Amino acid sequence: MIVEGTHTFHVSAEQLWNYLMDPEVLAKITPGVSQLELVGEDQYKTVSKIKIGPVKGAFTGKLHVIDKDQPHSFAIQMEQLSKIGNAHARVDMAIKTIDAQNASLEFNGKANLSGLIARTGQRVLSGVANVIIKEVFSSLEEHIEEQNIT
Amino acid sequence: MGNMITVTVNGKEHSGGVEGRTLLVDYLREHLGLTGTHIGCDTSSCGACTIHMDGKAVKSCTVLAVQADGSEVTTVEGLANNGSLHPIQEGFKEEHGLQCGFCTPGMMMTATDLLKNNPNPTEDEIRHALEGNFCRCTGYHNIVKSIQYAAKKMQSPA
Amino acid sequence: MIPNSFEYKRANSVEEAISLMTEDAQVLGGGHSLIPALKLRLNNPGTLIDISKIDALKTIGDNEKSVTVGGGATHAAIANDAALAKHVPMMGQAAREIGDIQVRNVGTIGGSIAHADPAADWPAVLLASNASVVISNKDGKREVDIDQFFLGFYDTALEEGEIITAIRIPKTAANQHSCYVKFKQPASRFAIVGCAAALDLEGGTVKDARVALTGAADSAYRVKSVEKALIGNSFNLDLIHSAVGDVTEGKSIMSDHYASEKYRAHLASVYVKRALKKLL
Amino acid sequence: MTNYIGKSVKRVEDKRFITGQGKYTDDIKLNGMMYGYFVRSPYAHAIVKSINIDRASKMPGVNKILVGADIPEAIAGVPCGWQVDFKNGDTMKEPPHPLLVRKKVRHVGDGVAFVVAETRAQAKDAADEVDVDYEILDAVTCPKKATEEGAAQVHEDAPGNLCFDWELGNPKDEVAAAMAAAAHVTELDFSNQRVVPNAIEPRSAIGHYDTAYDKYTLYTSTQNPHLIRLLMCAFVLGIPEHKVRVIGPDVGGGFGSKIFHYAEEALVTWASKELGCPIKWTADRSESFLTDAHGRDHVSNAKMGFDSEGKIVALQAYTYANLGAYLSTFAPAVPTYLHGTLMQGLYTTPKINVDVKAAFTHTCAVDAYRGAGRPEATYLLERLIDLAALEMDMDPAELRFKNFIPAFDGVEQEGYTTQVALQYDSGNYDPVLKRALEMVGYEEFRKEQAAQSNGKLLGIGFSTYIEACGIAPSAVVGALGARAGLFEVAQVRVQPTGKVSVFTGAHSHGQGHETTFAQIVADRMGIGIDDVEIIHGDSDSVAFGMGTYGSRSLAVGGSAIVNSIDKVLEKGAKIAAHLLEASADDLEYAEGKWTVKGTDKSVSFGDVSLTAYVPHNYPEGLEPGLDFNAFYDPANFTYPFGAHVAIVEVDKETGEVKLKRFIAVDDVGNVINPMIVDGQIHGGLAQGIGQAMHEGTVYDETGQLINGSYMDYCMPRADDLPSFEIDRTVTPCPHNPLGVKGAGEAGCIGSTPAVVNAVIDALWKGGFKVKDVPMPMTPERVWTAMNN
Repeated sequence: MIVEGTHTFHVSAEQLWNYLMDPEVLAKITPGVSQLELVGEDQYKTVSKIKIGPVKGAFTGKLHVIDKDQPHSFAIQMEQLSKIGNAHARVDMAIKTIDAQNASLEFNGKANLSGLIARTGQRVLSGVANVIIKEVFSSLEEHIEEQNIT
Repeated sequence: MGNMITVTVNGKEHSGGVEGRTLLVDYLREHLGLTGTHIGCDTSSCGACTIHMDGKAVKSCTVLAVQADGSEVTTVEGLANNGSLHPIQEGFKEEHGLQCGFCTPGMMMTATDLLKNNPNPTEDEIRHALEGNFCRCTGYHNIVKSIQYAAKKMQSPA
Repeated sequence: MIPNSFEYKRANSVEEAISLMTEDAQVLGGGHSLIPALKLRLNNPGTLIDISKIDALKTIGDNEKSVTVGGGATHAAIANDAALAKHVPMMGQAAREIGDIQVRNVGTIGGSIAHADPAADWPAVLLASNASVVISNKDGKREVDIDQFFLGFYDTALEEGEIITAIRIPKTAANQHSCYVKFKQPASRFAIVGCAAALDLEGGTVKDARVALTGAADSAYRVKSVEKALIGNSFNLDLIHSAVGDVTEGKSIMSDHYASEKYRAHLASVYVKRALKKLL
Repeated sequence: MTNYIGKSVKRVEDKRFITGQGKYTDDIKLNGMMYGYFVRSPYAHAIVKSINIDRASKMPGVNKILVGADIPEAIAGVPCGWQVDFKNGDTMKEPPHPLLVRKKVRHVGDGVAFVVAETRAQAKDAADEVDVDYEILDAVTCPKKATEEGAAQVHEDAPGNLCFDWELGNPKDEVAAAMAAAAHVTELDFSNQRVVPNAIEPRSAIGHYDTAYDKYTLYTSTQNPHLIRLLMCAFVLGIPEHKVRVIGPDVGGGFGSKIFHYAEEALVTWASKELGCPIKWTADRSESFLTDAHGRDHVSNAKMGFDSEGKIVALQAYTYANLGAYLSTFAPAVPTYLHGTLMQGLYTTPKINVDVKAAFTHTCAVDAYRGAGRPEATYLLERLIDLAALEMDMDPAELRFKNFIPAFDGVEQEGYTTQVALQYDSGNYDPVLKRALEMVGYEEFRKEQAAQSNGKLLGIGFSTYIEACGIAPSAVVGALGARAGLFEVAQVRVQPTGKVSVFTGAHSHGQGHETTFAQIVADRMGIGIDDVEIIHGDSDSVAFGMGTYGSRSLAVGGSAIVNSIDKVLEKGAKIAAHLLEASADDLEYAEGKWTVKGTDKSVSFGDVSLTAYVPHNYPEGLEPGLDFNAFYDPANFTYPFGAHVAIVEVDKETGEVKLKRFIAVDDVGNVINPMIVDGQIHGGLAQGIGQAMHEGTVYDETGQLINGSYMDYCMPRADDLPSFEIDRTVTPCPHNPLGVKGAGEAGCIGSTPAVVNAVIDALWKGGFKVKDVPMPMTPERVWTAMNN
């Protein structure tokens, strides 16, 4: 499953970088993530609950921020395990300066599903991924706006 | 076994406790020993588990046993009447509508629902009515003929 | 195919069902979307609140200007209802396209639209029918216009703790023509694309048009560009061909091993045309 | 005299099935029985780093959780029953196939742990709590890619993922020379995609160890209980055979997938003693998709050369066959001796070479599926010849007539010796195609096709096939690598009252043996069919048996019954002669009695039977009783053939294909029960058409089967198919006593290419000159072919 897209934020590239590297922000913006615990340098343990359509499940997983090149690019490596199946993903992120107040985030990655969810829910699951991605960016946007106001 | 239920199956009343998650098909097979109703899939697709609940064909793998509380259920074991075969059973035998026999109970239960609502179906209508039942042996050819046989038989005066 | 354990509670009234709602609970209507997910353990609620025995939810009422279909009405009941056949014929026609005999005998319209599967049939039909959804909650009732009901992928205007009690469908005028056509995924028999179209015609001119697509995008939607191009023009084959352009513009089109994004988009325009041609 | 043979006698087995009294394995409940559930790998290729069962073991109802390390070293993996060697003579690679994985999983669904609990629900609940830590590795799913450099390796001891390479026929250079001289060469790259057998009854097995008798009983949904017993005892568990009883009760369809000995069978058998209770395992459908052996899965390139008259001059075929992650029981035979040997088809092709590479991949094992190798061979030949007709602008029927082998009956004329190691028994190929053309109304159809103008494209496709079945002469298959004989066994036990119990090693899972065999017995013995009982499926009742597959039951099993009957009647005649005070040579047997020729002196079968068991007035020196065994080993394969024609309509806008008509004329030799034979043909057609139009696995690049459910994997339903138009010709088999050839696979072998050819024909006639639309021909694929 390929995930890709671009989203523009009304902050500078450097600010966007800082947001994305803040575990609290990450925990807040990732849908269903109830816990993001730092377990090593750039390594987190996550607990998340997904509730989309017919799929409701608790996932525990690992999130690893790698290949950091501040403030231009990084990659996220994720592993989410559950009783109904697992997801392994690597998403490359590129931050591009548009102007002093605007930066874009380009993401490009691939998620491999396994277990029951890989076999029975392709149609549903690719939709779920899109929903999650949408929510990540709208939450991040919201968060940034909140920060800018306060 | 938190839920007490009473279900009338093939005219006989059964009462007992079931877990909320117990599917009607498992209740019939495991609790009541009525193994004529079969399980062929886990996605409510194959129709092998079709029974009648309150006179309508349903997939008993997609109904909880607790939901059948107070209902009248008919399974393949209840199709024949006092030892004489139901016309649909006769049709399947006469027209060779079965080979391995596994999908047969579900097929017959779906077919009887069809014939109740449409006593004289066309071939297309029969084929359409079977879209919730898989058969891997017969290519459906003789199943269609079996249902036509039953339709004819049920319409002619005994 | 054994669900995880849950507590089963049967509600005898809508009020009781609402009072039983908790965060960990799920409402069981006909169960034909929910139970398959439970069996595969894709979904694991702590409590199931069974509303399938509430008779009040099953009625189909013939009102002055509309037909009110209870949320617990089965697809089969809708297919066989005389009032719907007379006043909103597309409902019965579409109902017969859903699932199979067994599914139609148990699956309900309320359950289906609450689930909001992007490939389900009802959303397109209700969008084209200009229906509204009657929802009950602890504060009483509210009615949501169908255009505001489907929000996205399995996402509706239904809030936590709410139940769909009815769908209200305006009776079609004598000059309204409607139909639902569907291209099925052959295994699941869900719609790869399904198009519902309803046109008000006066002297051969399109007065009003509602055209909706399901299956193509993450939720059913009205094809406004087509509606606009039809309204005010005289209805004929040429109009159909000129009105139906890119019917998926601005939508994120679904893709799976059976139908790619490109092919789905192509089918969407073919099926919009086919629906309209049936109304000629 | 035939009261029954050749008549559509209604099936005696139907009564139990239509009243819900059938007894399938999952219907059986034993006292104290526990339920097993497997923890299976979610990954196609991974190292099992650790398995933690602590939490799961404490779950309610759990009796035991077994992992790979719990299984003693002495218990071997699941064996393979057929050995094919490399071209250079090296033995094929045969990596172990353990009952539960210890270190490495090699396909999604590989068994990692087995949870046994008091209820099925508890076993599943606990299985969900078993924690397995995996290190995921790269996977490969395509047999061709698997053999390329750098591909992920399935087994350490099978370098390049090659199980074997193999070749048959004329030398390649001879074929190449003939090809070079050809006036026209048709070449095609194509896949014969992987399909899932999908018997509607999921596999199920119950192991039961009885301490009182020190004996195991295995109930299993199998096509051949004796073979399971042989393989499991001798090669897996090392238990003596007399301590094991295998019962294949009513079985809900097999289609090949229930021939094989599976790990689950051995595991429940062994574990029932370890745990001290009967253990039942029944697959979920999604589990069946991952663990029942799949079928087909060839990637091929083939060339067929023609002279200027349209005569075939050469055939060269290259195939990569996918074996999956492990060798299933008959896997090596399928792409070789059941495929390469059929490359002659019905044609006089003088130069043929077939080259096969068999590869391991990180997918479910592949083995025989209805037709097994022969559908793949037929597909290759029939696609090429139909395409050649289009390319050369010749009529596809005419092109076939031109190339058919002339008629031979195998008695007056010798059998036909092919370039690829077989000798056909008897054949007469023109009539089947002629009859099919008549049924189609061929000339009318071509006119209708030319006139079609409604946005739809009409097409017609042909397929004329031959298959080798009645499997098989033991000496021949032994020379080809089979590790078992393929004879069949029958015992005819006449009861003192003259009623007859027949024990057969063939196994019915839908084929109607209880009826067809009874027809033979009743006619041959001149008694009523109600006086005959057919018993099968139990290794303790039936002396021995090789089971049912390869359309062998009637040709091999039926012949064994005939031979037993002959022995019964021969001995009966001695008793009758004694009672009639005549010489046995002077007696004739008809209508259930022995009569002294030319007199009205006779004695009935019943009286002779009673005398055999109450031998008061009895021939001196003759043993009492009337009960005979026969082992029948066929002299050759049998070779049914036929002509199939499909008519399709393609929707130009959507690419949807509607199968409008399907005509099949088959020749399966003599027919015992026409109703049952027709039913076999119907079922085969549906599966063959299913492969052409609907079915096929989709693996992603990580080895996940992404359409592993009935919501995603499309099997034909009633409204996807037309009523079939079928007929037959009869060319008896010259080498078995019944003259029968076998009908189980015919429909599935002939139909697939006919449907694909029809779509290709529709596209060409519509101006789209495409060579191939990959199967299954989904609307999108057909649409793409028209819009590229």
